[in-house]
Amino acid sequence: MPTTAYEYRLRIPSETDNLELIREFVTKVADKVGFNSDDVGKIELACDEACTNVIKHAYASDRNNGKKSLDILIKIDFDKFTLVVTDHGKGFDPDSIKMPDMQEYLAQLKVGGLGIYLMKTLMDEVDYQIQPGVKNQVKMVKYFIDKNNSGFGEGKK
Amino acid sequence: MPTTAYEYRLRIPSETDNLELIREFVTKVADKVGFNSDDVGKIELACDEACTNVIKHAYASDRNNGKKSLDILIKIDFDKFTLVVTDHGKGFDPDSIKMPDMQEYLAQLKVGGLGIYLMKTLMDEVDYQIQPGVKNQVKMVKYFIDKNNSGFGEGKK
Amino acid sequence: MDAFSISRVNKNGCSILYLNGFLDAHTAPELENELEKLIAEERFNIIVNFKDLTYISSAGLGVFMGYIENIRDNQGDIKMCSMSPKIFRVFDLLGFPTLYDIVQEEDRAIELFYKPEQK
Amino acid sequence: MDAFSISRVNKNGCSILYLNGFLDAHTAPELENELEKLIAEERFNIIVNFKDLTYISSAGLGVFMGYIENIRDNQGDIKMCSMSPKIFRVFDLLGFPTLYDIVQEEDRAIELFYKPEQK
Ligand SMILES: Nc1ncnc2c1ncn2[C@@H]1O[C@H](COP(=O)(O)OP(=O)(O)O)[C@@H](O)[C@H]1O
Ligand SMILES: Nc1ncnc2c1ncn2[C@@H]1O[C@H](COP(=O)(O)OP(=O)(O)O)[C@@H](O)[C@H]1O
Repeated sequence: MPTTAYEYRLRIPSETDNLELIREFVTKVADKVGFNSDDVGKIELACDEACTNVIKHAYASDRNNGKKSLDILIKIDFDKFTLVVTDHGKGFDPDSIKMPDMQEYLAQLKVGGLGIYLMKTLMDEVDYQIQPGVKNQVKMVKYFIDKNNSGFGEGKK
Repeated sequence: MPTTAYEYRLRIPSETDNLELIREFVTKVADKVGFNSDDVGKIELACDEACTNVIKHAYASDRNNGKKSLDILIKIDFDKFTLVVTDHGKGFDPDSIKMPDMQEYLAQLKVGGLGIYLMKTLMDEVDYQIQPGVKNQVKMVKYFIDKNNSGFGEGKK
Repeated sequence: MDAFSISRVNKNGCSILYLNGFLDAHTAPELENELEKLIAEERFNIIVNFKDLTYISSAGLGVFMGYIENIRDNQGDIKMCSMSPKIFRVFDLLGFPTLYDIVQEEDRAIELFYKPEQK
Repeated sequence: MDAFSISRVNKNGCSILYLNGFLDAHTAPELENELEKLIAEERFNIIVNFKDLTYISSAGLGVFMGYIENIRDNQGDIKMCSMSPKIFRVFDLLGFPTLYDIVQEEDRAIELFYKPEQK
């Protein structure tokens, strides 16, 4: 691992068509810095969920025309992998989003509303910074040494 | 094809280790916009050559420390695919670079000096804009309709 | 290099959907179409074979959630088989195995429609 | 997912290098090492099999140019075989087939060391 932080940036049009490209880019970098394939899969899914949210929710129908961009920043520090997904859309209030109770969710056959829950379950830290119309960011962190053994198969948090 | 220009941007550390990542990104976009596999291969190689030059030549040994970044911009217009590779390194005078005479080159068993020649052979337009220490760019264009049937197997220009 | 495709086979009164590639927000509508076709044809005994699916996101999971109620109301079900560990982990992480029968072998999934007690 | 690897086989007095993956500015030094080893061992009859090479850039081509003179000065050669059309096009674009024997079959490349007149 390098001692100075390494950065990878990607800016692409906000369209579902580009999700595959994003996943390949992010998994490649995550793989390169040494995560095992389970952790690469977690990062891949968390990133997809964040980007899917931008594509589905950030840009109200016809405003921001031609400027619907989605930014991804990957920062590699000695101890952690940070993924920041940024949009310039309408924003939202993350505190108003209730995390699903999965037992109830499944019993009631609900649809949707799993994206942010997945992100929080898959990553060590998830943090939103919202400035509607200016810059809405979700920052997700995964440590190289799995501090609290979070993740697949447990669904805690 | 979209009618407004689409842009994809990538900023990564200037290291040979990242060439594979760049090639995959660029080939994916080129494939997506409909180039045949021959043309995708040409764009892949031209891009690699431009990026390899940045990595090998742009940043003098220990200056620019920690800020050796390589920028790639792909712009999709209705008629063309534009690839811009930018560095912030020392720059050079592109007019001073003589294109090799391949017959002489091969007869004398020379080494190196094929990168820019390849870029010019593979792409429809290649144009340098140099501002040493500020921004050095090579812009390469490939048209969707092959105006002058340039490329592999011919080695003209 | 198709991103996603589905093929359908009818077998022993079941409709088996083979998913190929990745199922994300971009490709999920294709699966929705396919399930809607099955429902329109009143084919409610559905098996989804995940053998060649390489990736799934919540947009893909949502497709199953969106149709399961209707299908079960018609005495049918969606049973799932042949998931890779990577795909299964996503289902498992969210507790989906409590809601869907997920088995390894396709034949076992067919059996479950006829001998559910052996489950 | 190794980016690049080389394996060597000795056959009929020739050293055959099998290149696997991609040969670019990042991986070219590995091929340089391998050719330097061959030269140190005075094995100058060299065949490079490109069957599993998926990509080559000028940094890769440069490796061959860097050693061919030394190898020919020692009555050896680098002969090349089994290129995919994608790889061959890059060699062809630069006129390299005038400088190197490039054939489809590995056995033919071996023969060329012993019956060059049949070329
Ligand atoms: N980048 C974003 N811009 C605007 N709204 C967002 C964004 N991300 C999430 N949201 C809001 O948060 C809600 C919950 O998101 P999520 O948990 O991913 O579930 P879903 O996308 O299925 O609704 C979304 O419905 C949306 O209202
Ligand atoms: N981005 C760059 N920054 C500085 N110098 C460059 C850059 N790109 C090319 N050059 C100069 O142009 C020369 C010719 O480049 P090229 O044709 O690719 O061959 P080679 O890289 O093998 O020398 C290089 O040797 C270098 O001096």
